[in-house]
Amino acid sequence: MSFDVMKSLRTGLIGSVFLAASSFATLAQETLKIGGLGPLSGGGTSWGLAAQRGMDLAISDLNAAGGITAGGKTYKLELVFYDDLYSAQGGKAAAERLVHQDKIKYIVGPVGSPPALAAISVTNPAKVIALTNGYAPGVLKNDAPDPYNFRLYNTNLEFGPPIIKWIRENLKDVKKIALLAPNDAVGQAVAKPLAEDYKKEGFEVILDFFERGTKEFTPLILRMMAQKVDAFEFDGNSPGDAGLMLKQIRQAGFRGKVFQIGGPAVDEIIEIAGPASEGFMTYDFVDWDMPKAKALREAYQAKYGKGIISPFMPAFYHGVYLMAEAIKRADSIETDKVRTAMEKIDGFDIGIYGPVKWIGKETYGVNRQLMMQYFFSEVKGGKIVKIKKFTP
Amino acid sequence: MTAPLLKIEQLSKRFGGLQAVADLSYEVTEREILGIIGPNGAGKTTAVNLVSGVIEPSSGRVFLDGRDVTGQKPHVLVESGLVRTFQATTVFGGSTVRENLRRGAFRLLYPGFLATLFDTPKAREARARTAAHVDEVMHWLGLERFGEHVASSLPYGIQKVLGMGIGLAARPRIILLDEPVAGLSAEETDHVRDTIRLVRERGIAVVVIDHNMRFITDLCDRVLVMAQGRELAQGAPKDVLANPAVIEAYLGKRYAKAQR
Amino acid sequence: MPKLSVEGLKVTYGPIVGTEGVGFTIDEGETVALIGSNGAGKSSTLKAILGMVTYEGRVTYGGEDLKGLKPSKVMRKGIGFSPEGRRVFPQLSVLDNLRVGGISRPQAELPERIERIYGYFPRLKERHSQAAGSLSGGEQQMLAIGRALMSKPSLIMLDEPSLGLAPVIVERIGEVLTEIQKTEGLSVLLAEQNATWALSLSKRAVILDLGRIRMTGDAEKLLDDPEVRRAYLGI
Amino acid sequence: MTQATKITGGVLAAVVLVVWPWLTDDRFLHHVGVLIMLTAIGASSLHLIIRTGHVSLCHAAFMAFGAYGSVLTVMSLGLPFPVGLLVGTGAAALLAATIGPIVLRLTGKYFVLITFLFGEVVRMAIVENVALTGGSNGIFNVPPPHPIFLDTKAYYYLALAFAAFAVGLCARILGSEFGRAMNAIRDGERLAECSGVPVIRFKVIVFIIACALAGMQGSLMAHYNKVLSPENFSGIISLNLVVMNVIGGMSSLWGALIGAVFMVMLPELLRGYVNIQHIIFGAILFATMAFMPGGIIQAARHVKAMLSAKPDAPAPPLARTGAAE
Amino acid sequence: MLDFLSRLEILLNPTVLGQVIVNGISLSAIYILVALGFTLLFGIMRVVNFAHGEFAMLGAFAFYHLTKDLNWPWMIALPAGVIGVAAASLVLEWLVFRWFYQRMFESMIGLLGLNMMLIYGGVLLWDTHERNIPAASQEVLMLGDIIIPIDRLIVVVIALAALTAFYLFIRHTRAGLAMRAAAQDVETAETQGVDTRHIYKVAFFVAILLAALAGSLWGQIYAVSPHLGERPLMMAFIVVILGGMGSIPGAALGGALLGFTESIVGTAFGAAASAFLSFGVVIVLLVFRPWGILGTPEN
Repeated sequence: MSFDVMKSLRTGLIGSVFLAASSFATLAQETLKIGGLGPLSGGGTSWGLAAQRGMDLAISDLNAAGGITAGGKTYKLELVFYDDLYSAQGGKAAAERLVHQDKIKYIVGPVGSPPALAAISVTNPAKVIALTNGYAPGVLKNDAPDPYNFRLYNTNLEFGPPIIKWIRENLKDVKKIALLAPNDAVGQAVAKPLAEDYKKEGFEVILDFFERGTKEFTPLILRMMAQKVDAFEFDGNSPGDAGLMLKQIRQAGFRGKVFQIGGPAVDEIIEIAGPASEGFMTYDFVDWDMPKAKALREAYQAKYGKGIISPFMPAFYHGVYLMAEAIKRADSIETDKVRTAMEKIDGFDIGIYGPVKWIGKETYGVNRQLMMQYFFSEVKGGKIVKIKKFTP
Repeated sequence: MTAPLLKIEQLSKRFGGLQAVADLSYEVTEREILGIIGPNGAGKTTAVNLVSGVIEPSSGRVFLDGRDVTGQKPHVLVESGLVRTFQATTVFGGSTVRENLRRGAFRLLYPGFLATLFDTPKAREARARTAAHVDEVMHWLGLERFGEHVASSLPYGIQKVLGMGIGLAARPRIILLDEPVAGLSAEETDHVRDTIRLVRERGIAVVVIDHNMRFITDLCDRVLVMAQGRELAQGAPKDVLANPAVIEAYLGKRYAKAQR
Repeated sequence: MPKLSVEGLKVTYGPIVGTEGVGFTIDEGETVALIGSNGAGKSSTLKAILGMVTYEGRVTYGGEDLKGLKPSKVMRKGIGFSPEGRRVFPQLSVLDNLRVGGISRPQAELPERIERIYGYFPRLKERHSQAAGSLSGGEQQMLAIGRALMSKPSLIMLDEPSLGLAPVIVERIGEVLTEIQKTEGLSVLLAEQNATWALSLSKRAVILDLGRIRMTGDAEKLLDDPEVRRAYLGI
Repeated sequence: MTQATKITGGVLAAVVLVVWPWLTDDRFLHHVGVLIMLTAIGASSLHLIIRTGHVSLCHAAFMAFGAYGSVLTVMSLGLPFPVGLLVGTGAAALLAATIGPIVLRLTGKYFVLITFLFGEVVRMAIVENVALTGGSNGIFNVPPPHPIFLDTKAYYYLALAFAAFAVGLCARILGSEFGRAMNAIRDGERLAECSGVPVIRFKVIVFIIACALAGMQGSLMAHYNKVLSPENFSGIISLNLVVMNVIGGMSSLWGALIGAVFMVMLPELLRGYVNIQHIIFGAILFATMAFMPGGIIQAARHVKAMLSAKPDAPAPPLARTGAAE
Repeated sequence: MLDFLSRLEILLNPTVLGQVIVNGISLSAIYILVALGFTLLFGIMRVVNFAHGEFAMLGAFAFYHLTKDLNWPWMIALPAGVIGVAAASLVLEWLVFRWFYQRMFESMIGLLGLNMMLIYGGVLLWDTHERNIPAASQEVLMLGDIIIPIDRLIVVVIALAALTAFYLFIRHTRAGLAMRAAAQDVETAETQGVDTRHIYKVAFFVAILLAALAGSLWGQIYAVSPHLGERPLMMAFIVVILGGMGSIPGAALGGALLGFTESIVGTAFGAAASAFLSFGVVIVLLVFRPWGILGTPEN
């Protein structure tokens, strides 16, 4: 990582005062800036870092392949990534800067509903395309009649019901499920609809929220066990917390099933829970066996070390590719045209997810929800093994 | 004989297991100077705190001018004409002498929140009136030449006088002085004693706590001796000093002899 | 050679002068009183000797210059100190307070030292396990003096030991002090406002006013001096 | 400074504040302008509390009351924005009037602690009360005060007007006899009380006014951001307001304003170095507190004093948390 | 009311009760370890160490690297890591902390700055994902119906041993006596022969030692990441308010109260109830007894 002080000073200090100069500079060069947003402070830092790195790798790959061509010009891509503080105000400020000062037209992020919703209120009126995340339905169901934002990957509204159906058919002894979720944005957005989906399939569900940051889940687990649950489910949790819960559930002597529909960061869960992760079942969407995914993993590890890879990394990598594809297809960098091209993308496949498409008309009123293949997997012998594949 | 200005009845205070003040009773009439003596920890300051409303008594009553004022807050008592000074934090160290006295004269000065916010004529008039009053107090206590000095830069003796001045600026009818001459030399002590006599001449009653026997006996009409929260003796100075219980528990034989 | 010698001492706190031009000596086994009202410069002088404040001038103890030494080092040279307002450690037991006083001495010595101090102040022995904060003012003063004696000093400095005590207690402390000084062969620097008492206990005295020396001389002579009688004894 | 230069300076500053948005069409700069104006309301109102010797760590909780009160009034009851603003401000004032008499009896560090905990409880209550507040996901699609204020430049003038009102009110209070009584309270609470100042009542009045202003800021902020989430009312936000006062200097209202400008600009200056922004910020906090505890104002006075070669006045004491030990 | 009682019934189940107690003890022990150091720094140097949790984080990472990268057995890695972190932190004492001694208000904000520097320095160095220190033992102990994970038991034993050692150190050594004296009146302690500069260093070392140990144990039973310190700091802060700022027995009592509240109330009524109850109780306590359960009021 290099911190070019002069450069930052220019973009920061002088840039904010003598803004006109910077906007001329953008036009003069054949570069196309891609904006990125994600939390780089507080508890969500890991998501933001993964997002930043995924985008960084995608842009390097695209530039290495010659950049992207549109309207007869070839553009080198450049990443401008800001911290959204994982809050509404932070999301708005970062988006204002990307949109109005850096004059960026294409943004991937933010992660999380409050910053995403705030960012959209800046990007949509400015006709800036944003591939956001955030599980709240409002991210897509917003008041803009003709929005420019899309959601970058599946939410439990899409993948929940099919997996639950599969569980009912295949895990016959599970009748009563304990659902533990943090009271943060993800947990609160995800857990309630998920509980409804379970109930619709005839399961009994006990739902409990805990204060984000809790590490000792044993009291909650004991409470659930005393109510004779057959299975634990913890979608909506960060992978670290999910791993801890898994460990503590096993240590508390629970022998039943533990699974989660959502939160596809299995590697980190296995790392934390260790042997306790055996038999854990989870939703998953990255197929690391695919050749392109394998290459991405190697590139990541070469650049950022052999740490655990968050699923946000490939998601944001993919987001940049989606954006590039839409620009190529539109053969223009005009956002109206690119948006139309984006809407028409169907079956696009860069070799990480298999073919993807836009859905969501009936749930959100707009076809702006990305849908890709996903799996239900199980940890066997310390490795993740796919037991059921779902295709869009 | 006039009704007592201040009347204390059976005042008691417990802090947890400690009986700080027990069954204390005394009266102060107009223009009277009452002295309270006793070793540190005897409950003298607690007794002043109870009377001036800084802490609430566990039991007992305080009457000011025949009105029951037990448990009233200090600022309310100031309105009724009772002020007190402190042993340690006697002055606002960071402010000038004039500002210190203005603060003491708060009740004359403050015209109400909205009036001060909009600086109404009433507020301006109060300000002018107070300025004159502050000048008068400074003149009276001999503080004129220190008017614009920051209080903490003044010699200790002057600070002590200023502390008294803050209390007097409120135009009290009775003033409670907590150790006004502690740490002063004999010369300075005499100056304070004379000032307190002047205070009395203005019709203000005084309750004064101190250790300095000479100061107390010189000044006071009556003396109350406290030990372990209780009254040991009360009466005219020379009677109290001759009281065997006081000699035994407080003065010591040698000291008593030397006094005579 | 004097035990302690102070020359041309000047202590300032920002713009405020604590003492200026103060100088005196204390001989082996001698009691010297430092008399003055609050703000006269007594505490500033003691603090300077102890190294608690920076100063101009020169302080030597047994011929050794004390400038630049921290209080913990100064007291290791053999100076015991009982601070103004006693300042015992209120939540420590009487015994622990004494042990703090002896912290610079070999541990093996302490039991004997402690017994000796209990000998001077039997009340402390009765209350050895009690928290020091629960003692009466007089007992706390005894503890503070006892604590200062724990380090086997050859000079002790007492800052206002009579403050806020009943005359009967002050008298008692004076007696014990005289006894201790005799048995231990101590030099004593006694900073006091209570001039009558301080002069009765000491051989020589320095009278301070507004940070400067106003008078100095034999205690007996000063007791008879008309100016002293008027300004400090109030007679 | 003479009276004339003061007036000239004031007029000049007012002109600059009104005119500068027309010199640029960078909406981002207008956005920063809005943030500075709104933040100045919070910082200067907190300064008012600090001047009574209390460092409050729950100012954001009152912003939250203002924000949610206003947004719910507008969105759930369908009432116009001015009503929402009044309701939000009033809700914050009411809360302050309720807890003020209890918490203001505590001083120094105890006040810091209790307000910190109270702020956390308010945040937790917002998070848990999903039905009313939307929980952690908050409330979105908050309407602007009026469609005209969808334009950031227009919102800037709205924010400027309210900031001028808030800062003016704070300055007026501090300059009045009431403000002098506040100084007396800060310098010696017991002595002030025994000089006839109704200490608790005055502190409660200050607290209510300051918290009402905080509520006003919360309301304006919510209708500007269009999204409301509890993260924006956490302890960190309250702490940031304290930091503004400290970095600027707690001895005068100017300190709070300088601090507000500094703290809004700083993240923007550091935005380029996303990965080390917090490290730099941390270093600034440390260095300020270690070597410049009087803040920028005090440092400026030192420089001025050195230039004019006059001995400078001793630094005024910090809030009573530190001094009266 | 009926609902209330039926919820409490959970605790009558022996399996649950046993775990509730073991959890209560292990939570309490860790909270106490963090809180002791925090209260020690406050009591002696009047420093509110808002970076205290980050020393727990450093301790956890040291333990992690020693066990995972160097493959040291945990019985050696734990003390080595903890002492190493405490010793290395003396550099920070010299660079940062000494500026804030006896300056409470400045220390709060200044050390908050250090806190941010350490967290985000940690993010640069170690990335943000959570790591696992291999459990000392995967076994569980069965006592009738009661199930106790062995690694929890080990944590409890180590923590209790550390607390005992600390108690003995404070009560029966010269340095301990000097610390207790300095905590009450630094100036006087100095005049009685306590070298305060030295005692500050010792106190700092001990405080960081305890924090690093707490962090290592925390990392052992939970997980390790640069954000590890936030929760222990928050808890230590509440524990210390509860027990009384600067009071050592207060920290022990506060830690035990909070640990057991979390364990018992969390089990019977859920996590939110437990959090509200802890905060509510501490607020009420502050109103009526601001100096804490075992603290002493300041005049």
